[in-house]
Amino acid sequence: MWKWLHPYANPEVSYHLTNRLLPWLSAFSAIFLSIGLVWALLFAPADYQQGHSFRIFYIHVPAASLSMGIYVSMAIAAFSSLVWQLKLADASAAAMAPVGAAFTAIALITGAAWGKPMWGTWWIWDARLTSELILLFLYLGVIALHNAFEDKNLAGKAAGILTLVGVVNIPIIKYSVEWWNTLHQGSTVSKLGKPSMSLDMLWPFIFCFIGFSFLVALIICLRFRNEILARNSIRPWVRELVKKHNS
Amino acid sequence: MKTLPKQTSTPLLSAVKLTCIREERLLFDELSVEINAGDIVQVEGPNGSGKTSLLRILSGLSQPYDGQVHYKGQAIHRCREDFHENLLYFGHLAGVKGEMTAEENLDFNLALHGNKTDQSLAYLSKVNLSGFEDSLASHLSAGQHRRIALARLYQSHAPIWILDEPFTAIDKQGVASLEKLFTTHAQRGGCIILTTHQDLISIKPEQIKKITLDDSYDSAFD
Amino acid sequence: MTLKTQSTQETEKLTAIIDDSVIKGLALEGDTLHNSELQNSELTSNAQSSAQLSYRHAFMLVLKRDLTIAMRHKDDIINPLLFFVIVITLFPLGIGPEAQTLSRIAPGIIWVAALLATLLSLDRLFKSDHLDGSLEQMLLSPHPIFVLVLAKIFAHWLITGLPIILIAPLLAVLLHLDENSYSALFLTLLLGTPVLSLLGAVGVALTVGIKKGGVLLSLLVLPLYIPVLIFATSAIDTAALGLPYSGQLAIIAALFFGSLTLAPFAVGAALKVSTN
Amino acid sequence: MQFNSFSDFINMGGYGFYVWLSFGTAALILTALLISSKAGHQQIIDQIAKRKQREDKLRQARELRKQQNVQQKTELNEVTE
Repeated sequence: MWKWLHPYANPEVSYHLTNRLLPWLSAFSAIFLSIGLVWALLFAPADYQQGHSFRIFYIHVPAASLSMGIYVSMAIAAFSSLVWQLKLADASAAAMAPVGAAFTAIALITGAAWGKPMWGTWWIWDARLTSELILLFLYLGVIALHNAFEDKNLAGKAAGILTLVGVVNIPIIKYSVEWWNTLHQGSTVSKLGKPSMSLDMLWPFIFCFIGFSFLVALIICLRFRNEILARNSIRPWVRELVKKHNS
Repeated sequence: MKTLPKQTSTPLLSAVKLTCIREERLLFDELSVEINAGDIVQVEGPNGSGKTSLLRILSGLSQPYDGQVHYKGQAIHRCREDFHENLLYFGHLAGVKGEMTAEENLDFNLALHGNKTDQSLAYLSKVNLSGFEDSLASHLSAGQHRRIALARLYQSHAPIWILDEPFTAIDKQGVASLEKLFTTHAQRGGCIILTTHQDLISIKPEQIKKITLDDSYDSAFD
Repeated sequence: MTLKTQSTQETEKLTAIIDDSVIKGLALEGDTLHNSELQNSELTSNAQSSAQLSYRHAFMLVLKRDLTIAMRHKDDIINPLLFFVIVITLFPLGIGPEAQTLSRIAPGIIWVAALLATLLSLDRLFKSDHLDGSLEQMLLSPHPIFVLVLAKIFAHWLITGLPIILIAPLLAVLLHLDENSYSALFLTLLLGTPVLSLLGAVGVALTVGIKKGGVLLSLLVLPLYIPVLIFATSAIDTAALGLPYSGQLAIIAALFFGSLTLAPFAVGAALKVSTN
Repeated sequence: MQFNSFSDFINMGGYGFYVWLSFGTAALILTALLISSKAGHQQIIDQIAKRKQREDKLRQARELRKQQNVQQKTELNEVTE
């Protein structure tokens, strides 16, 4: 079953494959993002309650869901690296962590900027924002652990274990925070909840979401490429590549 | 002298195409070794050539970048408990707790590896520590710590001994008696893999297999 | 064996009795051959029966060792406890002595202080063993790593968790904790502090090989402590209202059993990486 | 089109600051990440090239030393490090 995957487990092959993917990913992300963002900023109708501040939604929600999604894919990569000893899975997990942290930070900042006009305060201990904040801590932990090890392979394994521990904990943390939130602030209903969206709001959202997803894939591929090179720096094919690149 | 029937099919311990990379430096590449019962193997090489790394990989403490270590033909991570039951590793660090007495330390180390502890006093006297049994290890010197750890050798039932610089901080007499112990151990069908800075005196050179690591590998695969 | 009297003849005899596939009982007294023969056969036949016994045996062995060390090194027990006490006494000084405010925030203060005290004491769990090489020897022992890890974590809990549980009611008095909440405080600490030790062990195991692991450890571990903190403090709050808090307790118990089954394996894997 | 003029668009019905803050920081963070990821490639290649140079030098030095050692050996019949 894993046989067909085997050629891609070769770092050289996957390096070149990633290289070939890059132009496509940049093209797609540019197209979808420009359509989505222009639509979201200029053409999408204003929300009848929140007015134009609702436009923050078009980056806040994709960023929030992508930040969770990236953590889960990082955990899957970490799992396959620990169980099947796939060194490339390690490299991909290492490539994902900073991207995930960046999107978590965006989700937090946009959440606060959205919250200020809605709630009158920059920060509110809303369940989603709180779990997003904890997710940021988890990402920062993984990145810090990764940087603390000299040896990249060890760093990958250690960060992988932490990622798996984190992914088991995320649902628990999320549940506990939501539960804590209803307990202490039962009256403040979160306005970041899903509004019933009309179609002319839904379409730009979909475009933005797809555009951001492609952007995530693009950045991960760029970083993945770097990780492969760094981890295989003594291989002849890398040496060859460096020679070609510098001449 | 009678020799044990050699197991021609599966060596006791074998390394298959080991590659080790530390701090982005290739220490050794595709190293393959077979170690049979009765072998005394000395790993040689200048400082930083990967002697300790090799011993740690052989003992299963470190994972190689590539390649595998087999115990009786089985990859060691597949038979970890069986392999460790038959292994004695002595590293740079003695593994002696300062808060416990010499005897308690030895007892714990013996029991942890499934050995009997009823004669640990006798073993301590073998390594010249009689009189120190009840002193806390924190009051003893580094050399004495190493001797506490080495006392395990006298009781160990493990056939595979992996010893990293066993002679450091050991006096001449101690070295001689250790070498004798190695010879008997090898004769009984055990094997010893060791690194040492000084030459083995009483063991004849023809009895010693040598693995030589050099530092010529910096730039690797080309 | 006595090396000096070891003759070649005896060696011959010895080699003859050695099973060529299972070489055990090697280092036996050369002159007590009968004895050694006995021991030899014992060792090989014991191999199977000892396998079942050895889990408990290994657990007790490591537990006893860690407790002995802690007893001879009493700062390790006292310092985190002192920290716990001092942090809690600082709060009334910082916030003001009003009984109402204090009793409102008492559960949170006690639990956060317990969290930090545990965090402070975690370093000791593997650090000294790592520095003097005994951790390597444990990883190389024939026992499953999770048993040894579990024993170490249990010892850690006995040394730090248990004293905190015992002293917490006294500090609760200082903070005017509601009288209905004492049993809840006790029960949440009883179920919750082992979770702190178990989750903390994963963090320490990951950072034990790193030189400046201390700050990193808190970054790794504290987010994982959040669920315990939330449910424990809420149980105590609920108890103060005179309402049943068994739901929260059940969740903490679930967290306890979950981490009890999963954490030792994560710790084992992490230790293997850290000693690499 | 939801806006009548450019200033309307900037103003966002009074929410301009918050909307542009969100979009601005998001754009900033993402471009920074994108650029650093792209630049990382060249950095790593440079690093590897530098290492290669260093290793070549080391190897030359070692070969030189070896030759000297051989010469010494023939002279002294023994080499000590």
